[in-house]
Amino acid sequence: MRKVVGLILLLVLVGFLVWGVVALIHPFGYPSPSEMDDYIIDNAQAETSNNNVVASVVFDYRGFDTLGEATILFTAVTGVLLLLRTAKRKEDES
Amino acid sequence: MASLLAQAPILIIAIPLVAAFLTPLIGMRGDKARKALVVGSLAFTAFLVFALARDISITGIRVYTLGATAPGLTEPTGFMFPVRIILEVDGMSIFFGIIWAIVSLAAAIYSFSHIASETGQIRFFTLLLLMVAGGFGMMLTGDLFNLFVFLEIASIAGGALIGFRNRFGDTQEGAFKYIVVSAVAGLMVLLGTGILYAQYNSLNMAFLAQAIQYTTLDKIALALFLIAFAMKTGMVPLHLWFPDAYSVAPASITGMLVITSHACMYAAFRVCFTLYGGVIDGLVVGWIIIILGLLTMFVGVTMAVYQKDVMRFMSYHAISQLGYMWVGVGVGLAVLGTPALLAYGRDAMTGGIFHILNHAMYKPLLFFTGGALFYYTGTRDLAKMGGLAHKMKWTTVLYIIGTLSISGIPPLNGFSSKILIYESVFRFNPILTIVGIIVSILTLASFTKAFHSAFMGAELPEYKGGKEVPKSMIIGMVILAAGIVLITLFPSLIVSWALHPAADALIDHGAYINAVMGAVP
Amino acid sequence: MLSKIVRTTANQLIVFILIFGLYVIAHGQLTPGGGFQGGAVIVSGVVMLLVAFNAKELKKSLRESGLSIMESTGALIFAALAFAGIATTFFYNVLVGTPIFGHVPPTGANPGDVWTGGVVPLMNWAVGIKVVAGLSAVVLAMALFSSGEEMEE
Amino acid sequence: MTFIFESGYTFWNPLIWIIVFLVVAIMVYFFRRSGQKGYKKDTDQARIFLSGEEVPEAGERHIRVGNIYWGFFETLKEYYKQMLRIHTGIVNDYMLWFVAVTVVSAIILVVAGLVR
Amino acid sequence: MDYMPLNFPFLAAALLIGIAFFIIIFKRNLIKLIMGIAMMASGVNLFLVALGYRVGGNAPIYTNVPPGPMVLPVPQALTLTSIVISVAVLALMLTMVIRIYRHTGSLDSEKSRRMKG
Repeated sequence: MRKVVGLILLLVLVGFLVWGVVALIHPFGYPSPSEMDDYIIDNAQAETSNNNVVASVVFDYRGFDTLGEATILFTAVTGVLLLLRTAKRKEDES
Repeated sequence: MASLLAQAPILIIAIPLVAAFLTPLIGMRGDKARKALVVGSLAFTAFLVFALARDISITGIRVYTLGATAPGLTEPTGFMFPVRIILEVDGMSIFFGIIWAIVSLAAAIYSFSHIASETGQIRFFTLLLLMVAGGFGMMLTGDLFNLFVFLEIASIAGGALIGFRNRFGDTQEGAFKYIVVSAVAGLMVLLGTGILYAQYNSLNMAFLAQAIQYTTLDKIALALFLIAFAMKTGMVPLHLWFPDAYSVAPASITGMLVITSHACMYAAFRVCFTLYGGVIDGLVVGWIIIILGLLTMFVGVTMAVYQKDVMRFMSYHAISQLGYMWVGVGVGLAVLGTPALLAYGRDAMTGGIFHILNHAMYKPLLFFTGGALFYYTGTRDLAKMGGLAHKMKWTTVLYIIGTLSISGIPPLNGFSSKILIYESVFRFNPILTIVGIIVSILTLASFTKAFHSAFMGAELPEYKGGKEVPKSMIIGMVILAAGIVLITLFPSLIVSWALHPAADALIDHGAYINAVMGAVP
Repeated sequence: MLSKIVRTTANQLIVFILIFGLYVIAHGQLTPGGGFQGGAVIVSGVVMLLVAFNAKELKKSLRESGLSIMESTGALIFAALAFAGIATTFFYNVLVGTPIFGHVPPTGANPGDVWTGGVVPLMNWAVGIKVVAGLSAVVLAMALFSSGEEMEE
Repeated sequence: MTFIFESGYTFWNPLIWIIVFLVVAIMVYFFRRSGQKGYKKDTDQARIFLSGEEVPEAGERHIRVGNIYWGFFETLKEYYKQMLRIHTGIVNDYMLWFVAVTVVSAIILVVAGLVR
Repeated sequence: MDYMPLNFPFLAAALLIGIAFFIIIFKRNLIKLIMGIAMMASGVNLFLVALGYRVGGNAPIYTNVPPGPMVLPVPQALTLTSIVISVAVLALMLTMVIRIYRHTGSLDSEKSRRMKG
């Protein structure tokens, strides 16, 4: 029962995704509006003095995302060390 | 002061973040320094939030462009699209920001003694601050991908904190379920973002709201966004992880998780009202939200009556209360296209948003009292408790305040928001109101049951020796109870100062677009 | 602990991995790469050491509290560089036009100049430090835990 | 500083309720005080009287959580059976529900777009 | 290639996401579940990075670049961010699974479950 329902739902989901990417989205290799990216490609060198446009996007135009990304790594490391700590309890003072 | 206020949107996010990075360094210097850092940074953030809220009520929507030559310069000179990440703060975002500032401060103070006997406290507070930063980021950002990043920060920090008491097996199970759910939800949000980016080549919400066409791909993306955020919120067929994760976390974290779930609700509203605001088929999406919201109310409360674990019981109540907000705002969405009913829609939305504020005050309070019970008895099983009112006077009083408030007993604040929802929703469809009243009755009944089994009765021999919980836990609870009393006394002031601006900010998506896409200053 | 040949080879190889990783970090503004990628390269060297020796041996030279401090420092440097521009806006690239990493390259294809990029190379270094410390702490902690070793708090 | 809260149809004033509560509380206090004189601690007067039966210990006297609202659960037995069948606690099922709701709402959205 | 029939890279991403959902729904082993989530992250990343491709484009780096159009840089930056995020999530999930295994001695999502209802 669960298997049948799950498979049907999954097929519908995959159908949606495939329909979307085959029929509805722009053809691969021809991104239709690209004004923001063209602006970045044209002006990244002058604005950020950076040859690597991806680096200038990562660290300048969308630098806040990268700060968030670094924070996520920091969070995950802290979390892993927190969860793997040896579970000893301090003596109860109260 | 003026320059501080000009930088306020970013500082609200950056200060908890930097404090979190500093905690491992300063935390080694001892308990005092760590506590001072945590409370100081959170209090300063709360101050900035209030100052910004006041400023926004005077000057309107605030934008902050990261990395531009001026904060207001949202688009490069001579072009009509934003390139950089833009923080955009309107009435709705700052409303959630105020809630988050208060609750996170209370939770931090509460956890000082709640987890005092555990190891790993430095990392606990680091993660707590990171969670605060993630929540603020979700509320203030105006960029879809940035929203995803901060959603992930909040969920990863929350997931690690749920598993904090790692000597118990069930905490790890709850944390794993939470992190799986949030990973999948986050990836679906990212997929939706990618679909929108493919069509309109932008990630800025205001630009997308202006350009959006409501093509079939947009509809698929809307379904992905809506259901992913609804799953993170705990809407009913997707609520199954919710009690598992919430019941095992330390109580202070549970209180904060409630607000992160509200933040996800904010994101869902933002997507429905602002991003798709001009094109959305309000009736269909509104009815999807209303039906799921009714299910949420009913299933949540009936499952809650059944529970025997105190935190699990309260988590199911949290689910049930979230249903009220979905219904209130869903009605507002459903009547968005019909001008005859729009006034009722606005009232329903105001009620739903008012309920968010109330819920954000009393639900963490109730979770904190549940944590106090756990602290005192060492168990979450209600069947093992009894007669605790003899020893825990403060906790009892605060629990009563929370109970009366959540069940909508006048004159407490839960009543004002519920009556606002009932009256306006009745005009839309009377059945919704009837279900709401039944749920309210069941809520009162189940809280009476929990109150009787935990606090009433003769003093049990196994709990004779204990003392009331430490002071910092009581302070944390009293902060939230004070909020409840304040809202109780001045409901009309809260409505006109905070709630109508928030509801109007949702309805008026044109102003949100204009703040970014309008004339360059 | 694996055989002597493996250990000796790993000991020699780690130098090259380190140099390659540092190269990737240092040229983030000119060539594909950057802090995250270079950091990951260096951590792969740490994983190689972890396989060649065991976690207990490695724990002697890589202390977890030290890694924690290093990671915090990297994150703080990154945040401080972002804060540096707060006089205009957060994340404003303050170093463009100054002698330190501030040369503006000519528009279009050019051979590349290391002294370009503004704050980007510095951010790359900060992220590199962070990634190296963070990921090695994770790998080390997992290896220690699964070999049943006690970990320091 | 107005206490009156208008909700569209009606208005209500929390202050009135608070005054009513205060009055009731004062009355309760007076009633309680009037009986306080005759009350003596640690005499037979303060002990529980159960028709002369043996009074059980504190732990057994307390009605535990499992026994409250028995009739309610007995009436809704079928409903709770179904509900507990859904709440399996397995992560995989959670994800199946997510897929189900996403697919259904996507179908509703697309079909509604075609009909209109 | 000038024109790619059926958008094969996008199709691959969609199928990857579908397979990942299959694994997440039907495989009871927790490690396999994590692999499913990793696969889903890869699918989304592939979708994102494929969005930015332009026919005959170079990598958007001006150092000694041959003349011609450049592919879009923003999707690449997004993918970079999202890869690191998925790594972080995976590390945390694996830690929790290690812990669950220590406590219950089982990796089956049904046998290791303690909470229901």
